[in-house]
Order: sequence, then structure tokens, then C-alpha cells
Amino acid sequence: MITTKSKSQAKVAKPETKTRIHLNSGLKADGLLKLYYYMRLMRGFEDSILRLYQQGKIVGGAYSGNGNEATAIGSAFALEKDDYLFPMHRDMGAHFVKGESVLNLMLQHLARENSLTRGRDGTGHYSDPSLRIYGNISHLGAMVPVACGAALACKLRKEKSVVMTYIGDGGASVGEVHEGLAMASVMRLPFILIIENNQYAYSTPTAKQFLVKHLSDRAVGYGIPGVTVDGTDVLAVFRVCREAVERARKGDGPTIIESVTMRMHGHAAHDNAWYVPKKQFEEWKKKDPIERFEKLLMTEGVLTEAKKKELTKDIHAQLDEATNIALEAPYPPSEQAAEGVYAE
Amino acid sequence: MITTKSKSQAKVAKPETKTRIHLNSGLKADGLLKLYYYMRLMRGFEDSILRLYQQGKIVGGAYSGNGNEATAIGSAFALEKDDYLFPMHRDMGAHFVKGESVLNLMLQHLARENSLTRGRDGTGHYSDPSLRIYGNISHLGAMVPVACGAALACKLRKEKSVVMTYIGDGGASVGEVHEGLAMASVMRLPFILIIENNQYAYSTPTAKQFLVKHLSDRAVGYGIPGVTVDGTDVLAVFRVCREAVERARKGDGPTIIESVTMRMHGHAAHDNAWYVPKKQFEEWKKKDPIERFEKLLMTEGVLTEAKKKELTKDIHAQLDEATNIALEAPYPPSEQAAEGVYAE
Amino acid sequence: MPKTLTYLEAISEGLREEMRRDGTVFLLGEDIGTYGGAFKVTKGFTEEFGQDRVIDTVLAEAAIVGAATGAAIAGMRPVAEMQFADFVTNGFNQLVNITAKYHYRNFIPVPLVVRLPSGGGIHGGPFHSTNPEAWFFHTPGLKIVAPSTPYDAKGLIKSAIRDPNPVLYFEHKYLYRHAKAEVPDDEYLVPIGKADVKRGGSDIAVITYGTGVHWALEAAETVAKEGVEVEVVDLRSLMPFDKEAILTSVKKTGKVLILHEDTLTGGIGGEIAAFISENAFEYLDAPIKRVASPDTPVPYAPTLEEYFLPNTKKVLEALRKLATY
Amino acid sequence: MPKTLTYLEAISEGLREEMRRDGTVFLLGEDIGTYGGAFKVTKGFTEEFGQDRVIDTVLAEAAIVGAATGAAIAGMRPVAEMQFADFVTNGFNQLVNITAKYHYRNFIPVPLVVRLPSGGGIHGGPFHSTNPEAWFFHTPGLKIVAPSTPYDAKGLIKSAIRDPNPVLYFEHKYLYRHAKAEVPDDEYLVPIGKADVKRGGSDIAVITYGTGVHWALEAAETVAKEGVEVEVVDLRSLMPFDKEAILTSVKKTGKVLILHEDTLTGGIGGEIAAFISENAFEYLDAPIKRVASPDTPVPYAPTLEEYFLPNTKKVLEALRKLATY
Ligand SMILES: Cc1ncc(C[n+]2csc(CCOP(=O)(O)OP(=O)(O)O)c2C)c(N)n1
Ligand SMILES: Cc1ncc(C[n+]2csc(CCOP(=O)(O)OP(=O)(O)O)c2C)c(N)n1
Ligand SMILES: [Mg+2]
Ligand SMILES: [Mg+2]
Repeated sequence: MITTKSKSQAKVAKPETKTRIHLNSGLKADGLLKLYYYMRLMRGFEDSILRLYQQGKIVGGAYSGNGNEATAIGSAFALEKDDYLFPMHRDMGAHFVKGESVLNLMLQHLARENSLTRGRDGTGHYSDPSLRIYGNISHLGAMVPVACGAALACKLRKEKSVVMTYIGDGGASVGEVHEGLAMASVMRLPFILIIENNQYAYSTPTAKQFLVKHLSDRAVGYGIPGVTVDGTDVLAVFRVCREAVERARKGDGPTIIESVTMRMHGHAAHDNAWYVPKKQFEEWKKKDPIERFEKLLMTEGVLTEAKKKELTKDIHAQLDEATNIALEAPYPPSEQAAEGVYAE
Repeated sequence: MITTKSKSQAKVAKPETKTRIHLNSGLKADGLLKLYYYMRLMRGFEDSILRLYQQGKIVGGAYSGNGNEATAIGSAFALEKDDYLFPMHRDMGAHFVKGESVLNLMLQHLARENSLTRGRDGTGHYSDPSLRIYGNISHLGAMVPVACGAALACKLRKEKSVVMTYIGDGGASVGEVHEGLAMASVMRLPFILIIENNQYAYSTPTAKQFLVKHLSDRAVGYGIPGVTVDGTDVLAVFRVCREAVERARKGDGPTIIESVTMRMHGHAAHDNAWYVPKKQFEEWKKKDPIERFEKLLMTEGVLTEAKKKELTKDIHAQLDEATNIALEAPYPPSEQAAEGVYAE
Repeated sequence: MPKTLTYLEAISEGLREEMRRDGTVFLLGEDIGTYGGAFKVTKGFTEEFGQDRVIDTVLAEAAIVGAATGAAIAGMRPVAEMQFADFVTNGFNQLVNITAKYHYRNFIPVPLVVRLPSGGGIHGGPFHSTNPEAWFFHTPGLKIVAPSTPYDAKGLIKSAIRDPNPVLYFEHKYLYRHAKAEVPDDEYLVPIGKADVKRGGSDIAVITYGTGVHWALEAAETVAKEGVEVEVVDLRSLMPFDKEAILTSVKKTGKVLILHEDTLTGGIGGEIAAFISENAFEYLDAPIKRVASPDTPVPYAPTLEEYFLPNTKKVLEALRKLATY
Repeated sequence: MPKTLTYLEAISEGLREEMRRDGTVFLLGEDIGTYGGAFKVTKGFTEEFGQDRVIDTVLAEAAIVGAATGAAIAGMRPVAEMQFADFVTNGFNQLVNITAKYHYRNFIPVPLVVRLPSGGGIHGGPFHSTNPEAWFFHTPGLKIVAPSTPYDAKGLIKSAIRDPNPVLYFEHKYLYRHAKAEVPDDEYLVPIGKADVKRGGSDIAVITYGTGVHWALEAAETVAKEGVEVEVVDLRSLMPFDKEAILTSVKKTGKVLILHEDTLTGGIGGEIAAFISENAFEYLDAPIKRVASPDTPVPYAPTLEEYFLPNTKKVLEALRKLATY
């Protein structure tokens, strides 16, 4: 008959874990080490946040991108200085890659007066125009059209910047994601959407969110390229994103990238993820983005135990320093609450 | 490389204009004549409305589905009595197929007291639960989630009814369409969405709305079947819809059907469609849904000149009668405006 | 035998009772099934009612509200949960254009409930702390309730489910576990549209709802010691609101404080004040005062949020000013 | 040499002047380019400014408002058109959660304008006739203007574009071609936040905006013949509204009628009444009256819509009642 179940068209990126990674990724040793460093920094930072949460020192909720480091870092690493980053709540590392300081993010989480939002908002909910970082809001999907608008601004000004943003497997159902993609595709905006398929939306497994095997198949309906990549493989993510960035920069329009990974913690610090089968965690633990990359770098001789030690120390020092400074920083004075609703 | 421009997967239904149509469509002569009758009635009705508009007797705007008769009628004809119809503004014929009277629709357009909405709303913006017709509202796409809800009710009650709804090539960009499809697909609701691609959304050509060749490719992203059909071929539309209805009724979930046609008039009666190239109208005029079906029926001996004359007379009589009654019907008394916001 | 329930438990119990009573009642929302809801209001529900009546949906509020509307029109009685009231903005078009206008346009009842965990005081920041009732208060066709106690919470959820109209049920997150009280064992309903005088008094009327009731009662105790008797009128229903109860209290006291957690300008308090000043002008002995949050988003830092939210102290100050006017 | 312009032409002219002045100003919306907009406000614009600055978008209001917000944050000055104000409900989440809260949270200006063709009287029915300003009036972070005359329409669209904040610009469809007046040739701005006394009078103050101004002026002429002098205060800006101008008029007259086309309950009039009764209590010689549409959707049939909308006669009745209070 004339109708059949539609078949997936997703291009699935090949894994990048064999040798010759330098050539494959186009990255030299220092680039590779940077990827490693940022992944470690992201995990370290989020571990610090979770510790602070357990100590009752975080103001609201605390989210963790554990399992998502390769996606957050590999993607943001494909951006240039003048590109726009619109990260989501599992992408803490992307902020660092784009240049944000550990201290600023710590201050954000602790809602201090000298944070970028002066305590008015928390976590990654801030903007830093000097770095072209525009943080998310809680409403999932809502920033997608806004990111399109930044891409439109680039296009109108004939700038060569591109815009990268993210959405979860759950958030991908939100109407605004569709509207943004509809606009970005037909206008061929320099726009990249990374769908972080981490198997769960809060407690809801992907089986209750969609039928498709590859969320990158959403691209078919917009007539734009769609790719699915192993989101625990930082080099694969980087390569796929770099291609998408190049395409966007050339004026060839948007790409949807599905990065497949696992949310290794609960939805937020209050949630122990009891609804996730133990086996599922165990399977994914084997693909830990940091461990697998570390092993590769060691095998390749790019990383040594000594270097690792040094880097670990450096990261701890940074985090400790930022934590101490941030903890001692004051909350904003009460009366500030009433100010600044409007720009002057 | 690992990414390529996504390719269309649309199944394009074969045209149905050769002989043996009885067998192909599964319809006997009386069924075929009914299709023809409803298409003629739809055009006749809308011509009457346009005439009334020109006479200044229509309250607000007047829309025409000229060019869309095969889609409206072929689709609704695939429904059973207990199925739900959520039509759009180019589907006047679908109301008739589902059992609505010419008079009721005339009263709606003239906003009379004895119309189904008692003059509170116009055109196809009414509901008739006795026929399971639930009219649209102006906000395009908004009824898609509502139609899903009706399908969900059927599913929960283990009824065998299905729900059919429509959206335009323009309205297909609205976020609620996506949300509805996301829900309907993963829940495998008995739900059919017909995208009426009639080349324009008001003045905006499809080239400014999307890049894909076939809007049915949106189905790929939801893991459901997608079909593109010649929307001027009533039998092809009927067949494709009947298959979708059967699938839905069996519990196999939703289908997206793109019906390709042309809006042969302006957006509404005030708009002469100056922005549409003359040639485009001329090309599509050759595919007039009624003329081509009429020719086929004549060739097949199902329709004769005598029968056509009779049917034409009957339709005119119906329309004239309804018009006269409706024009004489009073507007609702003013004070009614304040009543009925809440159910008792 | 009355039992002690939290506000949250009272909502759960009301939902459960209605689901047992009426097979057309079903729930839909994000994470309400297996997980039992972000706040655990529907914990254990799938076990009793099955996944078909406690539906985990896709993450899409327009689809949730829309599907509830469609199911209601088709004869069911859906109760939709917004994970936080804040996310109702994503279902806004559905609610204000389809749901609210449906009966007026089509004479078909739309018996649905949307549950909206709302309010601040939990360090939720700008997107998890709002009180979005005023937008819907200005949308003809919706009913709105906002209980302040476990008793009202249970009685109103039951009435909301039985009402043939769409009802927005605002449940305050801070009260979930902070409000605890005895609730009768026997079935009861709290009628929609009826206020409740939570404390009688002859000097000043406080017209309020939700968290405001608690601040008002606390402040009333304090000023009582200063010889000022405050009447606390808990609206419970915001749409329709109980005009008679308001006028009775205003006429009795002659001085009015309107209090709500939602921001001031364009909040429900403005309408209540306008209603009073149009209909009880001759009885007023002092300007109508309002206490509400200032006109800003809800800030995140504890110092800022504390400044932002109304509290007992602010109510106290306003009462004392009114008392000496 | 002043020239006569319709309200609609005045908006076009204002847009054109700002686009010529500032290259970062661009327009986006449905059918605004080739077609020139559903109401022809941008007719001829693509010819002068090109398709890049007059962008025909996809049919998706959240994308339009969101893209405008993103472009504004990135340094442009977008002017987005809703084809009808009614469709802003589809961009609601963007406006109230992202656009409105952006500066407060991030200290980044969001200089955008959303144009909203609003209002009834054109037989548009429940979805093409609404006046949705009150929802946004209750949303801290947005500015709102609603001109009543060609002069104000032009001056306010220019100020809106230059404002560093998001401005909702309500343009009334009935006034598009019904309001015609002289407009100066030289460039001018109308400041946001300043009301305009359209008629001086000492007996009753009518606080209004948009279509209400015209009804009020007409009614004022009639009661003037009866010896009652009405002052007509045209708010022009709804957020911020001109508190000083309101108080001045109230103190001068002692009697107040608040008038708007939007529905009554929870409308802007409630807040204005509350503001007056809190801040000019001692000056009031009569209850504050309001005239507005009843709390229903906007009905379609002419008889019903006529009953629904305020008009000169209803204003007249209210004025006469106030005069004899
Ligand atoms: C529009 C909206 N609805 C509901 C929520 C509440 N919520 C916060 S995170 C979350 C799950 C998100 O899942 P997913 O998009 O897969 O991202 P993940 O957390 O898994 O990275 C939900 C339901 C929200 N933030 N926004
Ligand atoms: C959400 C929304 N935005 C804008 C409009 C105004 N409008 C009415 S019809 C129309 C064009 C619709 O085009 P399409 O969906 O292709 O349907 P067609 O009229 O071509 O059948 C527009 C922009 C609307 N009705 N709803
Ligand atoms: Mg997820
Ligand atoms: Mg179309």
C-alpha cells in the first residue's frame, strides 16, 4: 500500500575512540588536553555544588550534568569567540569553555550580590554578553526562539557568528522548539540545536516521550541535516558540532544534533532517581565520558599520570578558592529587590 | 561525511484518475455520487456565502475552500458516524459530509439567533456534539491538542472512534501542532492530521514557510506514517484517509497526511490574491477537483448530464431555501450577550 | 473522628475520593504517574487507579491543557497538573481562547480542573515562585479557587472536579507541608464562590486568600492585644468572588486591607478595591489599603525574596496605620 | 505645514521615520512584507527598506516574539507585528517569562516593540476583537502604550522604538481609519508615561484610553450642554501610567469615571480605581464608577457586539449619575 511506517534517516556518527584521534578530530595535544580539562572541571564544579547542596548552602535546587560532560564540552568547543552560546541546565561545562569563570558560576549558585544576576536568579540562569553567553530560563524550550533571534541578528548584520543551543529529550516536545526550528530552517539561520537525549525527563523515560529511535529525525521534517552522535564521546561530539558550525557559518542553515547520553544523577539533588533501573546506570557507567577519554589520552600518550595529578590539583585549587570566596560573599541587600525592572 | 541533508521519505499516493475507480476506492456508484454531490454542495454553499458577502450581508469575513473540495470531502467521507471531526476554515464540505445541515451553516455565517452558537461566533466556529463536529477557533493550530484530547477520551473509554483534524501549510508552524503530535504519537492515539498544503498562508507562499518538499515528512520525526496525496483527487484523498482511519481504529496510532492543493481564491473575500502569479492559478485551474472528478464519473458512466442537471437543481434549491430562511431569521436579542459564560 | 492532614494530603485525599466516585475522572500531567508528581500529591495513585487514569504525559503544557479540554468536551472529567503554576504560561492560549470561551460559544460544558502549584517562599526564583491567578481572573469563563487550609483544600478540589466549568485550582507550595489541620472523616464539599470568615472582628476587614490568610491571622492576634479587632475574610474562590461576604465585612468594619502574595499592580486586589469603592463607598472610614508583592519578578536570593514577599510584619504595619486613620 | 493623517497612516509614518533614522530597526511578522500587513500598516515598506528589514515570518507568534527578543538582546531594535492582538496569546510565555523578566535578571536592555492591532467594533468575533492589555499590565517589566489619536499614535510608536525596554503598542483597529487628524510635519515624540488631558473640566474626571477617549469626548459635549464640565484624561501610556495626572484630575473634580473597552473584571480600571481610592480618598465626592465591556468573550452578531461594547450612550448615563450623586 501507499503508506508505510516512516523509517529513521538519522546519520549516526561513528565512534571516535580508536587511535589517530589527532588527525580525526583535527585537534592537537593541547586541544585534546583542553577538552579533558573542561570535562574534569565541569564534573568537579558540579560535585562541589552537590556538596554545598548537602551542606544546605545552595539556595534553591542543584542540577548535575554528570554523564553529559562530553556533550557540553565537545559542542561548546566547536564555537569561536564571537559565536553565541545558549546553554541548558546540564551544560555547565559549556559555560567554562566559552570563557565564564568558576567564581562567577559559583556566585550564581549561591545567589550572591556580586553574581552576574546580583542574586536575582540562580544556577546557569544568567547572561554574559561580553562572552556571548545567554543562559536558559526554567521554562524548557522557551529560549529556542530567542536563540533564533540572535542568529537572525547575525544574519541581518552579515556577521559570521553562529548560535548554538540545547534542549532535552523531554523539552523537545515543547511547542516553542518547533516554532524556532520552523523559523530557523526556512530562513537558513546560523543555528545549531543539540538535543541532549539523556534517557529521562525528570522521572519520565524516553519511551513515554516519543516513538522515534533517533530524535535527529525531527530534522527531516524541516529539510535540514540531522545527526545522532554518541554523547559520551567528546571527540565525536566535537567533530559533529564543528561540521554543523561550519555549515551554519557558510550560510547553509541549521542542524539538529541528537547527542545520546545518560543522566547519571537524579533530576536534581533532591531526587535519587529510584525509578531508573540499576542496570541502566551500570551499563552507562561503563561509558563514563571522562574515563573513556582519559583512557584514550593515556593510551595515546597525550595525558600522563603526572599531568593528570597536576591538573586535578589545579582544578581542586580553583574550585576551593571559588567556593571560599563565594561563600564569604554577601547576599544582595534586601532593598535591591525592588530595583532594575526596567532599563533606564 | 557523517551528516547529509535529510532526504524526504514521503510516500506519495498514486493518482486515482484512471478507470476501475470503483474497485480502487472500494466505493460503489452511490458512494461516488455522494462524493460528487458534497463537492458540488460545498462549492455552491461557498459561492452563496461570497455572494452574500458582496451584498454586505455577511457579518464578518468570508472564507472559501475553492480548490479544497476534494480534500475536505474525501477526508470526512472516510469517517463513521461516531468518529470525531475537527475541521478547519477551508473544510466546509466536511461539515456536510458529517451530517450538518446547510441551514445551520448558513445561520452561522449570518450570525442569527437560531444558529448553533446563537450568534456568538460565526462561520464554522461552532460545535455540534450530536454529530461529533467540533469547529475550529481562529487561532490556527490551537485545536490540535484539543482533538488529541477527544482521541484520548476514546482511548480511555475503549471506544472505537477516531479523530480527524486539519491544519494549513502555514498553521503547521504553530507550536501547538507539534505538542499535539508529540502527545498523539507516543500515546498512539486514534488521531489523523491532514495538512492542507494549499501553497499559501494568507499572502505568504510555502517557500517562506518551510524547506521540505513534502510536509508529510514531519511524520518521520514522530515515528508515525506520513503520506502526501494529490489534494485535488477526491478518490486518492479518500483512500489515503480511509487507510489512516483504519490504522487509528485498530490502535496503531496517528497518521499525518499532506494534501496538496491550491487556494483558488484570496485568503478571504476581502483579498483578491494579487500576490499569486496568474500562471499558478491557471495551472491549478486545470486540476479543479470537481471538474476532474465529474469528467471521470461521466467517462465511467456513473454520472450523466441528466443526473448532473437534477443534482444541480437540488443543490440550488437547498441553498436558496437556506439562504432565504437564514436571511429572515432574526439576530439574537442584545441582552443575550451577557448570558451563558458559565455552564450551570 | 477527624484526622490531622497536611494541605498536600488533603488535596490527595480529595482527588482520590473523586476518582473512586466517578470513573470519568482521570489525571494527566508530567511525572504524576510512576513518580507520583513533583510534590508527591499523586503518590500511590497509579497503584490504585492504573496508568490509564494517572497519565504521565509528554513535556508539553499546551498539549496537556488542550487534551484535558478535548477530553472534557468529549465527556470526561480530567484533572491536569502543571508541575509548577509558572508553566501554565505554555498552556495559556489553550486556556484563555479555547477552554474559557467554549461554553459561551458552544453551550457545551468543559468540566476540567487544572492544578497549579504556586507561590514563593521556597527559594524557587523567578520561574518557580509566581502566583499567576490574576491573568485568569481577567479571563471570562474560568473559575478560580485558592484554598488556604487543609479543610478548604479538600473540599474545594472535590467541588472543582464536580463543577461543569473549567476550574483553576491554585495550591500554594509553601502551604503544602506548612498548613496542617483537622479534617472531618465524613465527606464534605466546600462550595465554589463562597468566602469564609476565618476570624471575626469589628474594626478592620482583611480581604485575602492563600498564604495571605495565615499572615492576616497572625497579625490579627498581635493587634488584638492592642485592642484592634480584625476580621479575616478568606475568599477561597477568586472567580467568582463572594461579593456579599466582602460587602458585609466592609460595612461592618469601615476599614479595609486587601492582601495577596501576587504582585500589586493589576493583581486581584485592585479589582476588589474597585468593587468596594464603587459599592460600599458610604461605609468607608479610611482609604482602602493593599499589601502585596512589589512589581518585580520573584527574586532568588533569600534576602531579596524576603523583601519581596508580604509577611506578617508588613500586614501588621498596614493594620496599625488603618487602625489609627 | 501640518497634514491630515489617519491613525493608521500616522503609525506607518512613525515606523518609516524610525527605520530611516536607525539601521538597527527592523520589522518582522506575518504578511507584513510583500503584502504590506493585514491592515496595510507596512504597505510599500519592502520597496523602501528591502525584505531584510521587513521580514515575512513563518506563522508562529512565539517564534516572532522570541526572535524579536533574541535580536534585541543581540543589539537590534525589532518591531514585531501580531496580525491581530488576539494572537499574542501564542507568544505569551515568551513575553511574560523571557522578555519581561530579562532586564531584571540580567541587566541587559531588551529594546523591542510588539505592535498589537486590537479591539472590537469590526465584527471580528471572539478571536479578532479582544483588548488583551490587562494581562501584560500585570506583568512587571513590560511597558504598554495605547494611543487614541493620530498625533499620539505617531509620537508613541517613535518613543516605543527608542525605549530601551520592551513596549507593547496597542493600536486600535476601529481607530485605524476612523480617527483622522492633523499631525505636525516636524519630527516630534510623545513621551511614554505621560497622560494627556484631551478636554479640561471641573466636575467629573474620565480616566480612559484608546476608543474610550472618543466616547468620553462625545459624551462630554452632551453633558456640557447640561452644565456639567467633564475632564477627559487620556492615559496614552498604561504602564507606567501617569499617577500625577490622575491625582490632579481627581483632586480637581472629586468624581471619577474610569472607562475602557476591555472587559471589566480584572481590567486596568480596577487598578486605577484602587490607586485613586488609596491615594485620593479624601477628595472623592462619589463612588468611583467604571464603564467597560461585560465579562464575556466578544460576541459576533452585531446586536450582541453592540450590547457588549461601551459607547457614548453608556458613558453619558454614567456621567449623569455621577453628576447627580
Ligand atoms: C515548559 C516546562 N515544563 C515543565 C518543566 C519542569 N521540568 C523541569 S526539568 C524537567 C524534565 C526535563 O527533561 P529533559 O528535557 O529531558 O532534560 P534533562 O533534565 O533530562 O536534561 C521538567 C518536567 C519545565 N522546566 N518547563
Ligand atoms: C495563531 C494564528 N496566527 C495568525 C493568524 C492569522 N491568520 C489567519 S489565516 C492565516 C493564514 C493561514 O494559512 P494556512 O495555515 O496555510 O491556511 P489557509 O488559509 O491557507 O488554508 C493567518 C496568518 C491566525 N489565525 N492564527
Ligand atoms: Mg532528559
Ligand atoms: Mg495555506
